[in-house]
Amino acid sequence: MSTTVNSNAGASASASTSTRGSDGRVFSYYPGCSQMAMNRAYDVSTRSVAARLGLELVELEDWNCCGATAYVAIREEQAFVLSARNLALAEQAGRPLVTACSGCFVVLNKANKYMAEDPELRSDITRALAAGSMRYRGTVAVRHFLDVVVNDVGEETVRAQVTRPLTGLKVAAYHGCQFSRPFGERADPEFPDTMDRLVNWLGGETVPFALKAKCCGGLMMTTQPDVGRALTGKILKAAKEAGADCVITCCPLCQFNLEGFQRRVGAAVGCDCALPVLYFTQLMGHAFGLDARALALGDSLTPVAELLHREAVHS
Amino acid sequence: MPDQQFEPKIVGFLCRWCSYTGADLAGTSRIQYPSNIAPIKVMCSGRVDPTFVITAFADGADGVLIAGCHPGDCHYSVGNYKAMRRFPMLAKLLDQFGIERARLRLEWISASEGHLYADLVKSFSEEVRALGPLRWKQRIAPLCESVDIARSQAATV
Amino acid sequence: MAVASLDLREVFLQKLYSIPNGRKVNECIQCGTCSASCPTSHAMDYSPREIIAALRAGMLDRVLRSNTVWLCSSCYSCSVRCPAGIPFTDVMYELKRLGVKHRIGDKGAPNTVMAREFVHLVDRRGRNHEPALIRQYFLHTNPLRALRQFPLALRLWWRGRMPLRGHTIKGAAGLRRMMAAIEENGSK
Amino acid sequence: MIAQDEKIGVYVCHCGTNISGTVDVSAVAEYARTLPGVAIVREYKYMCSEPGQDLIRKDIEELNLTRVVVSSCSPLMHEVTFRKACNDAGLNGFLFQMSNIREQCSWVHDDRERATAKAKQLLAAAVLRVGQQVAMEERIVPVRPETLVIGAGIAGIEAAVRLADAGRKVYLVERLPSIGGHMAQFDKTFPTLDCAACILTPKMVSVGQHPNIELLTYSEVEAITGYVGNFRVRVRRRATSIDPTKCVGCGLCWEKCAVKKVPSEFDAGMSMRTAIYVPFAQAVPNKPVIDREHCLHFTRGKCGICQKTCPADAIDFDIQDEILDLEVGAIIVATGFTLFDAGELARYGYGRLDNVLTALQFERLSHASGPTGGEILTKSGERPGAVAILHCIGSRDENHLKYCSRVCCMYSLKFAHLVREKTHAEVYNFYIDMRAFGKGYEEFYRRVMSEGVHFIRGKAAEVSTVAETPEEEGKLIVVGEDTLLGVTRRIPVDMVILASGMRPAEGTEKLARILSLGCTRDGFYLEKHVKLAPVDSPSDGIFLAGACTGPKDIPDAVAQGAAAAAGALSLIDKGRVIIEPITSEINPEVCAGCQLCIMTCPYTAIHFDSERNVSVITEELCKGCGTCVAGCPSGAARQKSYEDSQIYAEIEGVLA
Repeated sequence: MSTTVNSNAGASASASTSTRGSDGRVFSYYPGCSQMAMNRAYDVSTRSVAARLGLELVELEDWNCCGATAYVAIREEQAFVLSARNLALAEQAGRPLVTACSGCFVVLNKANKYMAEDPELRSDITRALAAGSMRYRGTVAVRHFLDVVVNDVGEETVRAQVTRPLTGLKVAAYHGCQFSRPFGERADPEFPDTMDRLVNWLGGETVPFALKAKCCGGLMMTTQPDVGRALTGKILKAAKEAGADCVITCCPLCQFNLEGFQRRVGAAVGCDCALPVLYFTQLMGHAFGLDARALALGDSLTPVAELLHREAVHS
Repeated sequence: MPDQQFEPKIVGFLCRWCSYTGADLAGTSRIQYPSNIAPIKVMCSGRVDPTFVITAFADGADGVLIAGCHPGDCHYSVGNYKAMRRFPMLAKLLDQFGIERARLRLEWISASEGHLYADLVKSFSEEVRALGPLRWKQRIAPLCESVDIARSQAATV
Repeated sequence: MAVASLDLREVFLQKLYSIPNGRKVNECIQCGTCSASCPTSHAMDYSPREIIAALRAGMLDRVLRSNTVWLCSSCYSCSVRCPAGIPFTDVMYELKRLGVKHRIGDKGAPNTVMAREFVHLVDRRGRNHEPALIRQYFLHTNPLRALRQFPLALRLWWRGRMPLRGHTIKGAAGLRRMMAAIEENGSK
Repeated sequence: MIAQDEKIGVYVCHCGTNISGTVDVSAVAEYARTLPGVAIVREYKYMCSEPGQDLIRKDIEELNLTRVVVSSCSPLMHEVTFRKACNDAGLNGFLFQMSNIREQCSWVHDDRERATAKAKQLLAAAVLRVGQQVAMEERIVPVRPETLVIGAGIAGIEAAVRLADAGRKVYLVERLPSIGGHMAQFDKTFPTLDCAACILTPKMVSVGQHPNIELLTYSEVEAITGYVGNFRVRVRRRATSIDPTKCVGCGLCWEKCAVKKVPSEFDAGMSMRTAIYVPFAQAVPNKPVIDREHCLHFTRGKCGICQKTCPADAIDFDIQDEILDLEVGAIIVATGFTLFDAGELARYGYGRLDNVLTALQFERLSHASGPTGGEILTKSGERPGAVAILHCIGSRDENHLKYCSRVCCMYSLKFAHLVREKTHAEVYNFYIDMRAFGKGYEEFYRRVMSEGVHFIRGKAAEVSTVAETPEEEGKLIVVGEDTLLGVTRRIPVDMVILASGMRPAEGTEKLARILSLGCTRDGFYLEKHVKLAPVDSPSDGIFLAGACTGPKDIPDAVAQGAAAAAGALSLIDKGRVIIEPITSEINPEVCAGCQLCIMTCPYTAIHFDSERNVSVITEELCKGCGTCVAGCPSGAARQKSYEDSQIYAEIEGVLA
């Protein structure tokens, strides 16, 4: 008899923690370091569109670096501690964790999975967290903001918000690597169509874009510029050749690589690579009728405002 | 720390069609697992009389495994469902005797799942090892005058 | 004279086998899917497939001295395609860490610097601060190249994308204690 | 308890070093001498060999052994062997017991001391158990002479024809409208390059005309009951909407059919068919069926043009599915394979890019009666200048098919040859390992190499359309590492053929449930023994043939079809079969009449005798699961060979 009672209690306890998050409206929001500096436009526009979609993003209190790529390359377990601290904070808040940065998403998600799979790692990390008086039980779901918008919020709600449909706008939906790889939980790891669906709901169209999940070169744009430029160049060239008016991204590093070096990248691949590059959140916000300031369009290094202005004339 | 010296004795009632064949497959595939389990072949997990389980515990087993075909795959259509339905009652009986429920497991192993059988024996052996010896004579025997009484209780399950 | 001693190989294998599916390197069928899927393999001394062949041949030294590991951008293309299920991106991380720790593999210098500076920043503040990271990076690698980046930096600064001050998290002290604890664990 | 006067012989087998390598056999034998009732203990290198069995026979005769225990391999392997040896020497075979110290001991434990200890436990269990066993008569039942063959691909056809030629009645059940299976779709066959139709069609015709074969196409097996020698089979014949006695197969109906855009299954989607159709010209039976999913009469309630056109008045929209109940003695399962869906691997572009074909599509493209009349053309109708063949699509891949599909290397070579021969195009094979193991296969590989086909050792990573050079413009670019060079190559081609692997046919799992067959992790049927009983299923009287147990090429499928026929024939010809006495009985003296057993029995084998107020088991219906015994509160029910006392003895033994 006692076990029945216990299992019921367990079920209701877990139900209550998950309901707070899984009503799909309230999330712990993890901006990521990059969105505090060079890519703050992503943070600004993410918050703006979330509000429109009725998603409550509560910034994770005192979040720290996710333990990103560059960190894992030096120290592994420490990187897991960094991830785990964020996960512990989210668990305390009792909400699923959402981030718009693909890099942070992969690192946090991977740490979460590896800790669940590997008891030894879990106990090491638990001990480390305890040294800072924290604890992580492994109950947090890590989500990408794009995935939440498309798969949770969904077509109906998104369409309902559109006041300036993107009629006639041809978009190259560049998903990059780390949105759907390595786990491919919510989208094909090589040919994700998440943003394609979204653009369609916003009234625009996406061009067939074979390189939509190929690598932009990541940090190599800085450390191995030749390699980085070649990769970014291929992507921009292919987007242009596919007839795109602009490229949209869902990762700050992709965004920066694609928009920041277009002249030198063009020289590297021998073609004109000038093309507006913007976050999917900016494009979505524009379709929702949000103003340039709410989307930090002024931050762009490419003529995004001009593009959208032209587009606005269209519609 | 679990007692490293303690080697639990586990009796496994394996259905001839799925689990016994699966255990044979672990052998032909040379998948290693702990020697704590001693298999007893029955035609169907549905044949496993609760008294077998109690007898095994009374005779010195520290753990008992009942393994049959996956639900829906029973060679006799529904024998494993009977085993499944009997199981909670058997677990309650163990409660009465103060035997930890974790000492008894009902699992589904198909004829092709030699690797799963090996994994199962590994994990179950560790679990029973962590529980320590059952000590039927000291712990349970005083509760019932004779094993026969225990058996007769089981027979009513 | 091989720098990577037998011991180091042992250490590496132990670490490699501890990551989920790390043992699968032994099941590589040398099909080359990884190499042909890798966006940067053309610039590598050894392709990912060759790295696995070298690892299995015990030539860790050759692996660590190559530029390959530092050209991995963690795009996971190899990992999702590998028919043997080898988590190759994780293997690369393990090699990066080993190279950094034992200071083998000069060819990766710029990337090592980038990664080290990143770690310094995060250890101190709890977060990265991109402008500081980039400043430190160019200071330690090629200050002249920094000059060439100046126009871009200016454009960014002009748009408010180069804030001068970084943020230090409130829990920085607690985080340092956690790091100390895991460090201690690792040295055991 | 073992009686005083028992004389038990115990034989411990070394099995070469299979057992003795891990288990200290002498120590086990020594231990056996301490067990109650044991009169003689011997150890021997191979107990199952003739000299090994002789030891038992001699001891029974000379020492008057009353019971025998052999400690060796799994009883599923050799129980029958030793039981027979006992019978031969005049000891009832049911006074024999086996302990499995190989599959479940020496092969799975590497610690010698522990393995030896366990071998002792298992032996003790067998000795105590055998003491409880009783002499029984074997149950002999007659075997019906008919055989059911499920699946009419080349393996099923071969099996059916062999049996029918031996004068036995065969029911051949096929899910599709025609027999022939995949082989009927093929163009040429490797390595001899004879045309598939030329060698298959005569066989198909003979199936259609054979007096001993009852062909049930467009039909599926729905249920099977009974046991070896006496199966009852329920078959659903799907309504074809055609009266076969009237139809002459003139073809007017499908010429007039208004629905013309159904992708042809037979042409792997490369052409369109009508709603009333014959899958291909050489179909057997050569009479159409109406595909009710597409027929306008059934989907919209209008149209009936075929009916109006038919000169024989053979079309009847009111024909219903028909249920047939058959009785057979043996069953041969030959349900074959289906192609791995290359669409699962988006990177190769199947379904996304034009001119990326599956192997079956290429077979149809190259086939003289295919959509292009056998000309190899791109979608735009041009001859390709370069063709790439990508091996191992889905196969040898942890994420998809873990196994090698066995036939793809060879059919890829065949494709390469056909492309060279018909178009003179450059052909590039991207392969991981070339597997050419069969008769004449390596020679064929050499021949194709000599024809100038390019072989690139490396698995293709993707098919791209993003050109990096002018030569790549408008082409399919195959990207793969040439691992022998250590260089990633980009080969621009006009056509890509994906050498997709083989997976179990659709419905394999469902049929497994109907027949109580096991499947491997890959989903193929599990054989009784992968080497020594490759066409036997674990269930007596059910045989397996062809690709339903794993990928096979035509010669292997044919060999298995014939072997399965031989298995069925030897069972049928014997006319009777020995059934292990494992059925249950209810002791009317003890039965309280509670009828719990009646509720637990899966076979309605128990009825209530209200006159005597007891439950009674009908032996013919009982399959021996023992569930009623476990559930009987009064202990009235007992199961032969698995008596409570025997299990208790075994428990005592393993815990001794």
